[in-house]
Amino acid sequence: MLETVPGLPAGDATALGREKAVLAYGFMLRARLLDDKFATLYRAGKIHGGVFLGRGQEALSAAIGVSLRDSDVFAPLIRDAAGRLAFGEPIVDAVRNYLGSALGPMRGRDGNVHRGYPREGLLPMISHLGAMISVVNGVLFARRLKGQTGMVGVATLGEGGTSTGAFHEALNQASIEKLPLVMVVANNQFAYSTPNSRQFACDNLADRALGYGMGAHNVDGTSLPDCLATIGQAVETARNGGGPQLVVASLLRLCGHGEHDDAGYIDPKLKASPLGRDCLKLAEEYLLSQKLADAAQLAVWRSQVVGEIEEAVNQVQREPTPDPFTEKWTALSSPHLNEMHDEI
Amino acid sequence: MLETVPGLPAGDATALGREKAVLAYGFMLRARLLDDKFATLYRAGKIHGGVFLGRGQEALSAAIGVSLRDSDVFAPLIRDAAGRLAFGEPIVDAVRNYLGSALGPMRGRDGNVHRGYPREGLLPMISHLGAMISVVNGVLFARRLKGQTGMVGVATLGEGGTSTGAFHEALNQASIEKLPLVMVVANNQFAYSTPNSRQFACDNLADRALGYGMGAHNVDGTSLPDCLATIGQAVETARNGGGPQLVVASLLRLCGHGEHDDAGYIDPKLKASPLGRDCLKLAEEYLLSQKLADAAQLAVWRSQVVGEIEEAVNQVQREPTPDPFTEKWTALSSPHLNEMHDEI
Amino acid sequence: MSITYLEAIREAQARALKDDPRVFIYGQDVGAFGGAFKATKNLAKEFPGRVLDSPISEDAMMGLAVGAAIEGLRPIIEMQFADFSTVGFNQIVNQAATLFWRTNVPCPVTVRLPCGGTSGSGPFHSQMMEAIYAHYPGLIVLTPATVEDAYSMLLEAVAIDDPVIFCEHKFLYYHLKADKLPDTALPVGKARIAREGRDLTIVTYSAMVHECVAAANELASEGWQIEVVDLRSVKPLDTDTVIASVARTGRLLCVGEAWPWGGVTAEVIARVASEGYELLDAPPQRLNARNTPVPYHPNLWTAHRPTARAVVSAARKLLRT
Amino acid sequence: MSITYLEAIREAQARALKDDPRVFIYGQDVGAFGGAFKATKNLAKEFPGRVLDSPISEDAMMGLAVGAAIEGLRPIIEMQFADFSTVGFNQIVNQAATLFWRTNVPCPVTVRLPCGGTSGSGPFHSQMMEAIYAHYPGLIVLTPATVEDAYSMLLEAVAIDDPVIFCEHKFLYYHLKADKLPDTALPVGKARIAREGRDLTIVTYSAMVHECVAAANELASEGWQIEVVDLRSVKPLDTDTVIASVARTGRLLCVGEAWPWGGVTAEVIARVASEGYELLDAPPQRLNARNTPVPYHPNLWTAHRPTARAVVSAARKLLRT
Ligand SMILES: Cc1ncc(C[n+]2csc(CCOP(=O)(O)OP(=O)(O)O)c2C)c(N)n1
Ligand SMILES: Cc1ncc(C[n+]2csc(CCOP(=O)(O)OP(=O)(O)O)c2C)c(N)n1
Ligand SMILES: [Mg+2]
Ligand SMILES: [Mg+2]
Repeated sequence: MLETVPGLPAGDATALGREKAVLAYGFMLRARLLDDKFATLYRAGKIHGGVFLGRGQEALSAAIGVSLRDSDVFAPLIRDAAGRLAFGEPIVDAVRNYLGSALGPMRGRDGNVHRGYPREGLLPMISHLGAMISVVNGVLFARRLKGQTGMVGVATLGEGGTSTGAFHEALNQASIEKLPLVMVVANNQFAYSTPNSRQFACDNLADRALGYGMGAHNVDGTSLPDCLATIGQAVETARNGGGPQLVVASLLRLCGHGEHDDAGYIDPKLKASPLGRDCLKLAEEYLLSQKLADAAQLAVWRSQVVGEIEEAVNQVQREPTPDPFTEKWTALSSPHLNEMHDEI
Repeated sequence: MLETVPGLPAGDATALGREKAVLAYGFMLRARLLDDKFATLYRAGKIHGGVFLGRGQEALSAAIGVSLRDSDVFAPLIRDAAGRLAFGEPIVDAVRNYLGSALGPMRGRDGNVHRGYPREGLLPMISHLGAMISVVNGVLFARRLKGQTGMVGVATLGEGGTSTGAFHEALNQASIEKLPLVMVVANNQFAYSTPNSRQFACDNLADRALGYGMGAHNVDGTSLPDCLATIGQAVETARNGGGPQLVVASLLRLCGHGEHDDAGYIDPKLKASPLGRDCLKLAEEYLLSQKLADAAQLAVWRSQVVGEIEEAVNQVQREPTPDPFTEKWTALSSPHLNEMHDEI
Repeated sequence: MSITYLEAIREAQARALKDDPRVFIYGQDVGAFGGAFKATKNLAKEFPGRVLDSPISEDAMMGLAVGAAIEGLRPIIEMQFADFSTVGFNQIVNQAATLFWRTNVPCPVTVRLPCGGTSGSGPFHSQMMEAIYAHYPGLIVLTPATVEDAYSMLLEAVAIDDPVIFCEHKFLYYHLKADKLPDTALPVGKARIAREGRDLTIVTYSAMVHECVAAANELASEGWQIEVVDLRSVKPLDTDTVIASVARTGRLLCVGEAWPWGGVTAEVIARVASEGYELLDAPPQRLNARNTPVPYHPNLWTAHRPTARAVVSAARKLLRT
Repeated sequence: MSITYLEAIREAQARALKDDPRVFIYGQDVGAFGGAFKATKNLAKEFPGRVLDSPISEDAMMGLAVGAAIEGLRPIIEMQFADFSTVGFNQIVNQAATLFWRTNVPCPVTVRLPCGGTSGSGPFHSQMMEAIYAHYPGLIVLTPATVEDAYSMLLEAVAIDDPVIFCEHKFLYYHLKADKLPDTALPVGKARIAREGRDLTIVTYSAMVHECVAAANELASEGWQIEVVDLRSVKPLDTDTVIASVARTGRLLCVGEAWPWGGVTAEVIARVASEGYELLDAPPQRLNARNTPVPYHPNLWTAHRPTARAVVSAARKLLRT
């Protein structure tokens, strides 16, 4: 279900070597420009509710997406536009979910980052942090019970989400069942406004792996090649029966918690530190230095992606919004069990 | 609030050296014989509901109790009769709670191991495993806010309880707040019938300490001197500002989960292994070898404790049981906020 | 031969495992040990790899079940006691209950909750939780009162494509017996007339059905004919059967073992008041547990929950109105 | 000068912190940042060491609060959204709610739940949870509908010696304004007649009070005089005021933003049916949200919750009965 960008190499997650960096860069770029578009639409009052961006986290997220196969499982979170696209989400569905199109994956029932296709392995997050990890465990467990092999499941979380009981229970569960789970924690130094000093007190969150019997990995989340290498290795270890893996990436959120938040609480010194580097710029420098692209090529790709996004937005803006009169007001899949006496 | 046994040395938790072993042994002995009594009463149909014993865990539990001061906080669990007594619980209150005396600490509202005196720092457990740890945090946090210093809080849990989200959240919270919490995990190899292989997959539960930034301690839970040394050290480290500490003790439950359970699932080999040694016998051997007592002295103590327990049971059996007609059927402390329309 | 309520639950699970390879059971001590109450006795042996001990992680247990349901399996989760489901609450009400509505992918998870009081169990091993779960859209809440229903409704629960909260009552586990397992059954969503009568309708469910039938029998000796309606399922709730009964009797007493604020008794009375108001010859009445946690000591416990005696006295008062 | 509902909540906390050294606030982002909604703006600066950021650990947040309450402090816990309290559910209903009953030690914890829908918030940032908590003995559940009540009831919540679930409605945060903070207030447990009338009683609470008052105003133009009762506190629930109103009007409509099964509307109708049956001239009616999760898109959201328009039409129907 991978979508191609004209001019940008397309391929599946098994693509190897230098090609993979270009592939991942393409999804980073699309995610960044898509996020920019959502920010613009938000400021123009075109989006209901919040807008949550992944700026600064695209390298990590894209690395996840390109490391997975169609037959894998992915439970992304709010800053994973890049990973979703790389895993195969069509841009137009991201736009639909933000604009509340009736044709979107959630049909206007849920919005923004709450989207996915459970049966295709892209799990739609609920808001409660940590809650998706054990769901990934369940998918992996079920597939194993059905005799499937060779699959991997990735769940993502911010460092703030590691404080939830759900995180702990799920990692322990995956370890007991020796499930091929890769838990990727994006330590972006803040949970909304809360700094790490109020979120945990260990030196390195990856040290938690030891207490579960998981493999541990640290990575510089601003570096695309590092993310590709580390995530790739964690995914392959899990895929080959090495048991669950914990990856902790260090980076900085280059935006507010949501677009309503100016992130004034982030120390400018932190922004100026290596953590605050923009992974997209670094990835471009990498492509240039490796002669995987030249400046002209980058410009062409960028304008291609801009066009693609504009097209998606234009299309969605013509689509119908949900209609309360045709809406089936039931939460049950079994029609015969609906209450006879629903309200209104 | 320490209770003395005639003939057994009494003293507070600051008692040092060899004396402490004798002190702790006294509480182990009382706990064991009290447990035996509860088992007998249970088989005679004199106890409503379950009976949960601490056989095999008395050394660890007593070591906690004698390491604490009156001004400390203790949240014991189901196998902590020894620690409760050592912390100051009168034997008669333990009996009252099992027999449902109206004069017991819970007045027949709650029973068996669910007992305590929150204001005196002995917290009455709710059943949900892991839930008491953050309550200990709260007590310690509040005392610090009020300017109190030098106190320590101990929470206990079985290895099965470490799989709860509550355990994780509370340890992380204690670490962030640098609270003087000592978390004592009794790894008795089973959670009810569930063996460790289905409960966790790390080599050593104490390794979890690293992921919180806590101090880590392992101890042979069958050895009283080892428990005294390790618990003593963890408590003093926390008391002196060293932050929260995690102690993991290895031992075996020498009884069923409750008295209704014959524990047929425990491999005889495990019972015959060093884990399966009876800490009470080992403690007696230790006292003898250290010339802290001779055989005659042990026999005297034992008969003294038997007498004390018989007296408590006789007393409680004459006490009133709760009366539904005088019972105030409200869960609120604010009488003016009671619903006017309560049922029945 | 006779079979208990608990054995019926075991048999239903055995049959579900046998008939449908998508079924598996996950819960604390459900494996080799056969469960805290022995509701899964021998099942791990009979169905290798499909009856698994979980860690003490109610949140992750439920999450795993939802993931497996997405993959088309039909998990049965055993909570060791209903009371501990509070720790897995979020995954039940926000993950399982919303999945179909959000994604169009059904979530056929059955959550077995051993619930209700037995003397000596205390505040954390005795709770009724049907009202809590029934409030949430997306959940089915079943409350079987008989051996036959325990069996047939559990089988139906596993077959239903939505999450089912199966409230099995611990008080009935060992005492309630039937001669054999049923071949046919009322479908979920249909209430049952447990006892016919014409003077008063008592609507109830779960263990209270037996207290109410006992009360009705006692009142029969005074010449009153009491109809007892066993709801069987509290969500969906069979308002039609309730209203039809009230139409016959003109009087309604609603009895539940849960706490008084809200819950099944409020819902039933609200529905009858709205939809069958003119059928009532007297104000409808409720009898619930007392508004405190469930007490440990039998003296208090017996006074906390409604008993046949309390039902008799409430019914008598209502019959005289 | 004018003050919003949200500012009133901030001011009440400022005053509680100022007047009582035992008060502290604990919750995600409540410190330097002042909270996701700015309900604790500047409080960390004004009261150093007493307004603290918590980790994302709702269970441990609540546990810590109970421990502190045992020590005589009076914690205020801010849940970032009511919906996330499901993760701290066990500590609320089994730890905090049972403490006094079990031990005689009071548990003065206030849990602030920003609840209710605003358009675009979706199924996990919009829930009403008053019915869930009100079912449990040992909890007080408050649902202020006005700026004045937000202020005075929060102050009273902190002063109450029992755990209080303070349901503040997000829809009212910015829009609802008052000229000044009140000096006096009705006590918790007393309902308020928000609007007088003699033809029909509408009983409601929280944001729905405003929809119902708007509906009453619209119906006034048709000559109907509608009485609107604002419950203010749903547990304890002021049955006397409700019944006195029904005695005047003879007709009852109960409106809530929560899901239809159970909840406040069922409880109110059940009480009136039991205790004030003969006062009713027509069957009492309910209006609730629809029986699905709260939808994201405004088109659906507006149709999901009761609006003034829906209230008007339900009231009109009932007036004609
Ligand atoms: C259980 C739970 N509590 C609170 C929230 C509210 N919340 C949403 S995002 C967020 C901060 C998350 O921080 P982090 O996990 O570090 O992710 P980041 O936003 O930095 O990517 C909070 C507190 C939530 N979603 N779930
Ligand atoms: C949250 C929760 N889930 C389930 C239970 C039921 N339960 C009571 S004791 C127990 C086993 C505990 O094992 P462990 O923590 O190892 O303690 P041990 O009994 O071995 O001392 C279980 C599952 C519970 N009390 N709390
Ligand atoms: Mg973060
Ligand atoms: Mg154990």
